[in-house]
Amino acid sequence: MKKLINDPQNVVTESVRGFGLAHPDLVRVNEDPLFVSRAGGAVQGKVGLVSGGGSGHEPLHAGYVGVGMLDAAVPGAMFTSPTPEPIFEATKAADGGAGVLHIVKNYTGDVLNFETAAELAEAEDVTVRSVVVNDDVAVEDSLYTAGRRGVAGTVLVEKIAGAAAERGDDLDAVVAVAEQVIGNVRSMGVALTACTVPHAGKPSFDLADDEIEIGIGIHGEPGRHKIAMAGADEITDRLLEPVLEDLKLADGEQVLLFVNGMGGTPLSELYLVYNHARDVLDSRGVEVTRSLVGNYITSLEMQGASITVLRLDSTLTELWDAPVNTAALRRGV
Amino acid sequence: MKKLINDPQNVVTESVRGFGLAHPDLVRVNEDPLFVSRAGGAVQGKVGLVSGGGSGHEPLHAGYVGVGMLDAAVPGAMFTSPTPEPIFEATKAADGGAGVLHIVKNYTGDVLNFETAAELAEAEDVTVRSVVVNDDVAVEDSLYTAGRRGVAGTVLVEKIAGAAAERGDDLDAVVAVAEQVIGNVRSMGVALTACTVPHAGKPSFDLADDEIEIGIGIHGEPGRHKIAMAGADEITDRLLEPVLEDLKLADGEQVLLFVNGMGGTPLSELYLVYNHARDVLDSRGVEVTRSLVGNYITSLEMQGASITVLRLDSTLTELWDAPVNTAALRRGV
Amino acid sequence: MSNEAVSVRNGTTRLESVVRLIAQTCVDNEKYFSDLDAVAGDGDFGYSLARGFENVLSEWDAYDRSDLGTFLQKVATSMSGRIGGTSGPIWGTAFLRAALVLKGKQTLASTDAVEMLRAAIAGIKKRGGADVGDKTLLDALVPLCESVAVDVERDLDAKVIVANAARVARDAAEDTARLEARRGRASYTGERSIGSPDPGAIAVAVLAERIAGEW
Amino acid sequence: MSNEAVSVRNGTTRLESVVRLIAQTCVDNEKYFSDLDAVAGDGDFGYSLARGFENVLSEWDAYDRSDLGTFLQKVATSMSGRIGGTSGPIWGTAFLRAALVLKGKQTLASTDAVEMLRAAIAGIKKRGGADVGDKTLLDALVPLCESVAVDVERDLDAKVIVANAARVARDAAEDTARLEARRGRASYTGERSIGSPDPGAIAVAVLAERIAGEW
Ligand SMILES: Nc1ncnc2c1ncn2[C@@H]1O[C@H](COP(=O)(O)OP(=O)(O)O)[C@@H](O)[C@H]1O
Ligand SMILES: Nc1ncnc2c1ncn2[C@@H]1O[C@H](COP(=O)(O)OP(=O)(O)O)[C@@H](O)[C@H]1O
Ligand SMILES: [Mg+2]
Ligand SMILES: [Mg+2]
Ligand SMILES: [Mg+2]
Ligand SMILES: [Mg+2]
Repeated sequence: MKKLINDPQNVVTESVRGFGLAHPDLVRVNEDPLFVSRAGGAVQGKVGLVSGGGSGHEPLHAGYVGVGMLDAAVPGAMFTSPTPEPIFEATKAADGGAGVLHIVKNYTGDVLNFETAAELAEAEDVTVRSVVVNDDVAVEDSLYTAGRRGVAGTVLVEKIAGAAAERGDDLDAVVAVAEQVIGNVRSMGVALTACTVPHAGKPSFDLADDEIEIGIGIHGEPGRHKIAMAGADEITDRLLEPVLEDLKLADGEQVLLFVNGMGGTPLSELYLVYNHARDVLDSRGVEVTRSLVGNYITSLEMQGASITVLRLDSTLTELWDAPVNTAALRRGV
Repeated sequence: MKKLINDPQNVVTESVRGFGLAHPDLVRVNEDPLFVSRAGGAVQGKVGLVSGGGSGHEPLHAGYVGVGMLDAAVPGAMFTSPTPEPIFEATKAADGGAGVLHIVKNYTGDVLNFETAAELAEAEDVTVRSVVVNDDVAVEDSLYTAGRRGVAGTVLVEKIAGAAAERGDDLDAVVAVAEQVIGNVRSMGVALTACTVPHAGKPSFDLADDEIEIGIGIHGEPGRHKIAMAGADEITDRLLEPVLEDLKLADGEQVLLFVNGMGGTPLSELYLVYNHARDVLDSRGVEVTRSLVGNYITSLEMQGASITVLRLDSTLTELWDAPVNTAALRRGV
Repeated sequence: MSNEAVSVRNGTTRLESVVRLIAQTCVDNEKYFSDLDAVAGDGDFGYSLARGFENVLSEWDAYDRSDLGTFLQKVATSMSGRIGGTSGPIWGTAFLRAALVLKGKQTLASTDAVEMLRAAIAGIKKRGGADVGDKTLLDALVPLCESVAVDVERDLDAKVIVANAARVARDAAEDTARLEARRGRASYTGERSIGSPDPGAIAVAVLAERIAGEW
Repeated sequence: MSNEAVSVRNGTTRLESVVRLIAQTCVDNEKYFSDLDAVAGDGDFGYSLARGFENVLSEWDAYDRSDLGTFLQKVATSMSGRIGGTSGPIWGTAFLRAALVLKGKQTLASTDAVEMLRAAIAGIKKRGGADVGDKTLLDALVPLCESVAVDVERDLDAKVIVANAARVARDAAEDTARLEARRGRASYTGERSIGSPDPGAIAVAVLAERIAGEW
């Protein structure tokens, strides 16, 4: 294992500390329990947005703390959801009296720990509502299982719900916007290589030189199946197909197309994937009106990418375009 | 070799095409000869800024085309400087009548090709001035050699000179600002793994599991020497030491601290490196007033990082803070 | 059926030594448990348990021991406060529910042990929404509990009871390899989870074997 | 010293066949030349030459052949328009300078060949600022040129001249392994460039050998 780290046990704390030092204009880092909140503190009268989960997906979530997006982020250990206590403290720090929205990725651990934190917060009279992001079409959506995972769509939920909160929507309205995004966003990913969790010290799965994992998550877990290495166009087709099938887009509908890097894939390759995805959507009469390309939710140094499509309407488009000022996403401010 | 590409020969064109499709509000892509320019075209009366070089360093340079930074970027083949023709065409596209500045990284190929392009442009009555960025202290600065390489400092030159041009400085003044940055910026990098150029198909050098390359460039060329893998703090010390030595910072001076990722290193590790670099600078009485952390000039999927320090004064700070609106760097707009 | 109460001292000692053994075993097996989780999960199971029980060991001497329930509740709190992921809430609930059974008690009867296991199982099911057959630790813990219940009913010697429980847990845990995961992170891999056992179930077996071995 | 002019047809044929051989050899050796550059450089040398000379081959039939100089100038333009990096300007300059020597000529004398080589060398030195000993293609090209000059002076047979040139170029190219690069990308690795030969010099040797072989 080759990493720019010191003691594997301290990676998260040292990294989050550095993040705080690098962005004093945007965030404050609370070291014990560990969470990141806006430099200015809670905004009175505004719905507070809190997200969190295992570390290793940077810039998610701390990179999205700031005006127009999150009020606080809670980084757990690598790929491991945080315990209730820091979530609870972050929730209090984000509360401006108008209630707090928890944006939770659909993993059992995340759901359970945010649940407990919400109960603790409610006990201190902070109104908490939760939305659970589950955009990964690689996983079957069923009542009898843990359901679909939350992956890249989370970034879009945070941005758009964040804009709704920033313009003054009340808690119900922010929840409704978040649910609208969740209901209209789907993703699927591929891994060319595995990643290595620092305290594990070895790659999270084995892949031969001519194999790739299709339907990968963001925690180094294996995907749905291995396939032979293929050209980017073919891989893009395989990711996009189930996404489009699930979304059932009608001719002429507008979408946001998001090509996300898993951390170890060059930006040039992400734009190359975007190029082909765009051709496919154009040929199907789907109008791509907004785009996002880059490493926005990662799996450490994993090589790979995911494709996310969000069905847009004028409300979502307007909220997407709204100003945002965070370490990892900045526009119009 | 595992890459999200189709034919290795087409990586650059397909990727740049995707870049153009993803950012229609910011850029236009000219396909033959290949260059990227601002969506709005040349700004009349403003000094035009053109940079370029081999591809594989994304988001450099196309990611920095937009208000407050470059007017045009010229991507060559992977790690290979472009020929004079596209540079010449980009120069004409960037010319708003106030002259054009070429920002060239100090590599023989880049210098020679930009030189020829400048001659061609002068022949068509476009005034061209050039600055050559050479911030890499891993390489000895000597008249008898090719001199120091241009690496991460290039991003800072483009941003700051871009701000000077945007506020209306004339060509001489923009050159002076660019030269001030070049004179006060130093960098050094490390590679944990090699990268693979698509058309080469195999890693550009061999590194054992317990070795790293110190004093690496950004083209997959080997560094000054190999050392045994070490902790992040120790590696950071080894990068920062020669940078600080060369800059000879006095107590209380202000700097911008830039930790750049080579493409395959997780953001969390870059912040961890930043964390320690910051401690070192703090302990030496150097005041870090501005920061940049992320993958801003890369070597494909190479794992590693570089540390850049820029001595600031009030002029450079103000220009650094000025609005910028590009695909890869956005602030205040 | 033996309701013969163990003395406070003995009871505390037995409960304490079992809890301590659980904690130490989880710390010792960090790598093994994580490796199991890496097969179809995300490889943090051992890390999480180790961090949680490390904390139990480090706070051990300071626990309030006014009654058995209070002691076990403190253990649950200091453990789950450090375990993130799924295992924090699941193991935290299990210990907390077991602690409630002992609330106010100074002695521990064999029947209490059965009740503790049943309460833990009910808590885990409620918290995580999983049931037997979903390929979780329940697939080892439920058969283990049944074995203990039957043996306590038969009034067998405690040493025999724990030995039987360990054997049953081991067999059941290995058997989870045949199952497709329907809960937890392993469920995302679908059919690929078949062929390797559930880390949580294996952890239950390892703990039961260690307890039986040290009885 | 032979000044005996070769006929236009023969001259064109000879010049054309040498240039074509150079182009084909560079295309054929793409991987080999790139691998050499990967040792201490950035591994694109072969790629660059191949793309440039590929273009020469594809535009071959359309070249203006009104005189030898014009022909060679077209070659220089269509080659260097496709070669980026250092090699584009360097090889472009070399061919352009050589073309100027032939300007307006319909015949090619042996002495012209020497003049062409000298002009090319002067152009390369001026363009890249390098000299003999800096570990560039000059370290093979300059000795090659000297060998040709001496042999032409001695009025040796052309076949012998090219054979001698190839041998000299090969020795000189291999000898660059002893040098530390002072120009070009390889110079950044400092002492680590010692031990492997310069790709540009080796390319000169390979080309000279192919020419000698086909003479
Ligand atoms: N819904 C559930 N209910 C009960 N136990 C579960 C559930 N989901 C997973 N588990 C157990 O948790 C174990 C994995 O724990 P852990 O690695 O901490 O979870 P994760 O990393 O997925 O958050 C599994 O092996 C299984 O025994
Ligand atoms: N300043 C120079 N003058 C002449 N030749 C040079 C110079 N620098 C490098 N070369 C030659 O160019 C070769 C490398 O070419 P190429 O790979 O195209 O360059 P780069 O990738 O560094 O731009 C070297 O092997 C050397 O022979
Ligand atoms: Mg986990
Ligand atoms: Mg090159
Ligand atoms: Mg796990
Ligand atoms: Mg080269």
